[in-house]
Amino acid sequence: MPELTMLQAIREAMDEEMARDPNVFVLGEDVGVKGGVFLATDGLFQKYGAHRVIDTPIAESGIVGVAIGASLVGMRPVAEIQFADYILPAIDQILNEAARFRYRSNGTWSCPLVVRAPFGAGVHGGLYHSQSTEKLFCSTPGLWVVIPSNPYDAKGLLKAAIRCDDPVIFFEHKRAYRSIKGAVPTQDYTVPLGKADVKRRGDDLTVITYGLAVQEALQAADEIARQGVSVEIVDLRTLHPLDKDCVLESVKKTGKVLIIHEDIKTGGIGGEIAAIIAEEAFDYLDAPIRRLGAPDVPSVPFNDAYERYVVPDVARMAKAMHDLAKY
Amino acid sequence: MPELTMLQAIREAMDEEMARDPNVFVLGEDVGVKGGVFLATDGLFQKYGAHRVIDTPIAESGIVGVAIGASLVGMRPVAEIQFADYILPAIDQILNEAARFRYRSNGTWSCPLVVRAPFGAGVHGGLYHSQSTEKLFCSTPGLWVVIPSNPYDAKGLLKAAIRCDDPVIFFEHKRAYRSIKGAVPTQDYTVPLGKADVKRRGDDLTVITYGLAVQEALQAADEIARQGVSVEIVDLRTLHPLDKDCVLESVKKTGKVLIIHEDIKTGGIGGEIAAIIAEEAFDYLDAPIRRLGAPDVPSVPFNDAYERYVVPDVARMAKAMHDLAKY
Amino acid sequence: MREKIPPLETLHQMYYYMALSRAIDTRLWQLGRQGKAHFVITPAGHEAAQVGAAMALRQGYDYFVPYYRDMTMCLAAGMTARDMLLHVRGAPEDPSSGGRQMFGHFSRRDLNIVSGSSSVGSQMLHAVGLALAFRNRGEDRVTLTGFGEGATSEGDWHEAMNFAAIHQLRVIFFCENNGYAISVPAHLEIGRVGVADKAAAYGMPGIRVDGNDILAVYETVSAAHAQTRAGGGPILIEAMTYRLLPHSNADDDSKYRASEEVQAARARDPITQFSTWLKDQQLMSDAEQQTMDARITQEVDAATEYAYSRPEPTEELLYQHVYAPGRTA
Amino acid sequence: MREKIPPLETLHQMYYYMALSRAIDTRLWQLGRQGKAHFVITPAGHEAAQVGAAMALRQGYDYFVPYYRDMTMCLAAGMTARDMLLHVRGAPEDPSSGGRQMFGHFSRRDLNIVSGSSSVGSQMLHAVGLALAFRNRGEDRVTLTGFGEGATSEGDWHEAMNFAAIHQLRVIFFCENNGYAISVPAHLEIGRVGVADKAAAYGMPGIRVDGNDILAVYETVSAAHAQTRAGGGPILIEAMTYRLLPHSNADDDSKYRASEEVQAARARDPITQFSTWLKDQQLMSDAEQQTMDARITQEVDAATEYAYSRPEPTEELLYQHVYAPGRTA
Ligand SMILES: Cc1ncc(C[n+]2csc(CCOP(=O)(O)OP(=O)(O)O)c2C)c(N)n1
Ligand SMILES: Cc1ncc(C[n+]2csc(CCOP(=O)(O)OP(=O)(O)O)c2C)c(N)n1
Ligand SMILES: [Mg+2]
Ligand SMILES: [Mg+2]
Repeated sequence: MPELTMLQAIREAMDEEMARDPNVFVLGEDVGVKGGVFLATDGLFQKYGAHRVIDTPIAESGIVGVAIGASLVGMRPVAEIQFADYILPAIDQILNEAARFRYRSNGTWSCPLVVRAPFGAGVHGGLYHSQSTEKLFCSTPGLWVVIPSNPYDAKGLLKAAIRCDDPVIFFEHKRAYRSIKGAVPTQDYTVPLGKADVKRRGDDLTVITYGLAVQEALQAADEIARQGVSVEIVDLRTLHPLDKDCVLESVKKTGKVLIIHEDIKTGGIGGEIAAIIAEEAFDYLDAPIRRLGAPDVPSVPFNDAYERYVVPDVARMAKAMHDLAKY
Repeated sequence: MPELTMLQAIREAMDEEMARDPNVFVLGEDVGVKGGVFLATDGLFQKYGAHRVIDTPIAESGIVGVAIGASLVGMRPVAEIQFADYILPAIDQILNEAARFRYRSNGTWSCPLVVRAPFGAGVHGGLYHSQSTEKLFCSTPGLWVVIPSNPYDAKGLLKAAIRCDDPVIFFEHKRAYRSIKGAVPTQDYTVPLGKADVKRRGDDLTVITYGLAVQEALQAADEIARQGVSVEIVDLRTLHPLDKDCVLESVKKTGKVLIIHEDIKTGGIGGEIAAIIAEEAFDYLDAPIRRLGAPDVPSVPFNDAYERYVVPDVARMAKAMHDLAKY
Repeated sequence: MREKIPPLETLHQMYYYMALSRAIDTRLWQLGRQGKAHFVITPAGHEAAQVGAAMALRQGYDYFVPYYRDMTMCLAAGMTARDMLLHVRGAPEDPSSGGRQMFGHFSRRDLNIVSGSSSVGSQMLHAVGLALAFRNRGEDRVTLTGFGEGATSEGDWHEAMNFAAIHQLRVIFFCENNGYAISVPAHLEIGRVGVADKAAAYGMPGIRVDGNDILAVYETVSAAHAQTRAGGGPILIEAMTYRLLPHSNADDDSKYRASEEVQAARARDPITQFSTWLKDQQLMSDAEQQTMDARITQEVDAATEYAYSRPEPTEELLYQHVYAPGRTA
Repeated sequence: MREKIPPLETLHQMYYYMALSRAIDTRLWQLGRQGKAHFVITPAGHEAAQVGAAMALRQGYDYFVPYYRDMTMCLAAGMTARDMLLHVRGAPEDPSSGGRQMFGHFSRRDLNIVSGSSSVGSQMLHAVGLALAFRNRGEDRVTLTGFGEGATSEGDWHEAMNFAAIHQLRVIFFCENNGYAISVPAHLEIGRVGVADKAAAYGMPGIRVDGNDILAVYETVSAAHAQTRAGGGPILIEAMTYRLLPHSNADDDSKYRASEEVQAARARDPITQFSTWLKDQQLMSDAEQQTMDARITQEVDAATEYAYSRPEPTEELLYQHVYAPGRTA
């Protein structure tokens, strides 16, 4: 199996789906000739032409609204929002329109579309190119929210998202694009939406996380293993609707939970996960449910030092695991 | 003290603040001659004129964006969004702009503005006039989110919000507007933002809630009291930033927690509250943390029966209290 | 009125749809007053504009993306009195939404009528997206989207107009300008210019037409249809109209409209105007009108009876159609 | 160029601001290549437009709501080389943001320069809100907001234009049309019409001006300023310009712009054009230019040295200014 970066895996997923199904098309700002500001769509314009790789005006609500319209008659739009920070102007179209179309029409119309957006900090993007906005999409039934942690999952999940009959918000960690590599099959495959994945087996505590933080948590778990602490790592992959079964099963086994995300702690999706555990696995818990997230400041300030203060890193993860194991 | 409805209390707060401070002005759709679709601004146009009570175009982002601009130089805009369902087009201006203006300018600029919006179900408003959208605003530092449960609090909190130097999102339950009455002083007073309030003392379990649900929970608690269960009711009043101290103190006393909101359970702010408790008061808990919210369907369908199935009522609250007490 | 007059059958259909709409609307307000309909929103006054527009399209081939006031348009596009009464009742059988939406959210996929939300301005981008899909598939379908002049203030309108113009898509933007967004008069919502004038910002034709004159609307939309279908790009049409009743059954319009203004508009009621003209021109006899009116009464009565004898939704139904069947991809 | 020529001092100031901006920009790109500046975004090519606009306003009285490309405008409005170097460095002393924002988010309250986000199009409504505040207070301050042609595609632009027009506020909408939104060419972002033509949709004057011609811009904005100040309502100005360098230091413009196109634009560099003209007209001597250039070099060097010797922010600073001091109301 060839080794691909996240970015390559994501590009391949789009390329293969476009080749497979003429209804699939891509739209967004700079996705055409330039191939996207992160080059996720590089080469697609040249291969599929201006009707299937559409450079749009700077109008995020428009991008999603147009994608919705096209999806109603069976097209499969893959919309790119240039940064997850800029998905907010489109949130009305996503939450009020795409997510509710099936329900409000009693199953008559539906929106099989994907909205892709790079999220996350660590590339000196400052307050408006570093945000984790996934939480805003995890409270609206009808919507899928997916975040891959490695190239294999990225490709398989994106293909599944494109084939899904409901709207999927697909966040990609921008710092993972080139830094994370992995083996990816050349044959067609999908990774099912709605299924979390245990990325590491362990007995002493469960870490629940997603996205790039999975890779960092794996490193931290390896470090901690040397101190004799055995950590299980659950990669959510789909954040909404949550794979409760997988989460609860792991928690019931270990009795201790640490939820990690790069998003700020307060109001991040760690809250919902903790609540589910505190309600449905309470009797199995041997310790408080801990959360590690960014401090309560409005996104990630630009200066390197600020960025370091804010973004949870391997050392902080290892310490949190260690402290919880000791409880 | 005169008895006022919620609506009257809210109107009085605006009226008195406009009289007190020439920087206060009101803007929104139909707030002028008509006095708002719920009549919250009734009479203000006639009293303060077209410059201070501004009927705007249907442009929610515009309403908030203009309010932000005016607030930068010390005006105190009170913007009305006609329904909380329609706040979504304005969310970029609220989260990315208003909430971060102070932080991003290192304290140089700030946005002392209020955005009022009626929320909640029970008036046959269907999917788009029934939503509880408060959760979307409870994960962005820099923002205040306030929801009153009675006329006294409503007036005092709204006055405090108008005087606050940071942006406040102020949700008003539309079914409470005329159904909830209470004594309201004629002298000027404020209710501090950021402080929860224990609306009923009790020993067996703590109910944490806000808005109209406080009133219903009080009724349910009275019913349950006859069965010998003593319920403490914490009215959050400010949902963000949360008054952790008040919540934790009550939980540490009773050892059992039920969180109630009309918003859907999954992804509602109950998750964050449960997570805080599971992390910071774990050793005091005698039972799982329970949440009572709406089922995971996209908002509240129109038909009466659907509305009944969805919205938590006094009976369901009483049952949840009863079950938890028995645990 | 016009020199080129449509065939008799078309004229009678026009009358029928307008009168049917009015009869249903009258019934809805009655039900509202009786506490049997929670929410009523009216097309009264807009009937000529809506029927003129709808009948210019190819039914079952072109697409409709209406707004909440477009009941008459949807009737002319094939929906029935029964559909409307089931909708206002919120019955599970309601073809628009299965009782999930308030009245005014019309939808029937088999008639190419697309479901809308209550959010003003949100639907126009969907029309543009449909047109993009048809362009990509090489189909010459035309998509018409209806909206009030108030909706043009939303950012989404601008983004829809811009996108359609850039790609020269087959979209008819059909604005029903009744001079008010609930209580807010046009000069406070769209300024001193007309809606049609705004088309210039997109290099798009913008045409103003008397929305009380059904034949003028029919001609204008027919010409626009031919032009956009042939690849001439999107077109904005502004039909000047008036809402004869309050915004909805929750509104008191006496607070913001002088009764003389409303009376004057009633005197120009588009339905009376059209039927008077038909008779003046001997294109419809009293007997023909009576036959149609009687049929309408019968249809509305039957529809009411049917809709109001349907069962309530079960709790099970609440959970249907949140996700696609099977749920996972 | 023009017949009515501004006083010598003004002309020299114009040259100074443009040359200062170019020198800072050149330094920023150097720092970028050296790995000392994470993010660089350039005004190169826009200098004439920005200085012409800024100098037409009353400093310390009128308001500026710039966008990320408006460094030159902000210099002409009173910001310094040191401000810019502190900003690119992300130093806690950075007056724009205290090191919190990427370069391009200029702000100084004492100079009436308002902080912006990176979100394209979000700032124009703030300009309108400021103008509303001044209207309510009976002040004749004028607010100028800068933006690219790409920003006109956002719904917020439409809402800002509409609101300003309805209330006839004192706003100058100053568009710097450089033909691209990053890689997307104008015909795919704003269609076949110019930005100035879009003013008609709001009943607003829309004026196109050669953004390479500083005196033309100065005259146009001065006239607009007088007109809007006098109560003539908002005005849209479209300065035709060109970005001489890539969008930012993360961009490779060779993928979407022919090098001949860029070369041709460089041959029309607005700074060279202006200095050549000044000398041709004997309005600036070689010695005068050298003096200014030397002063600029010295300023930029000193600013760089200062900024790059500042300490890193402490963790404590991270928590400042989330809420107002004291936090509760
Ligand atoms: C996004 C949004 N904002 C506000 C409303 C409340 N609202 C419903 S109808 C309406 C007025 C619409 O006016 P117009 O577009 O002119 O259509 P008309 O009702 O006059 O036909 C308003 C403000 C809404 N439904 N959606
Ligand atoms: C809301 C939003 N969407 C997308 C972006 C990414 N982006 C940054 S600059 C830019 C192009 C802006 O073009 P234009 O307005 O013409 O200004 P120019 O850069 O050409 O001066 C884009 C798409 C953004 N910053 N904000
Ligand atoms: Mg209207
Ligand atoms: Mg540009």
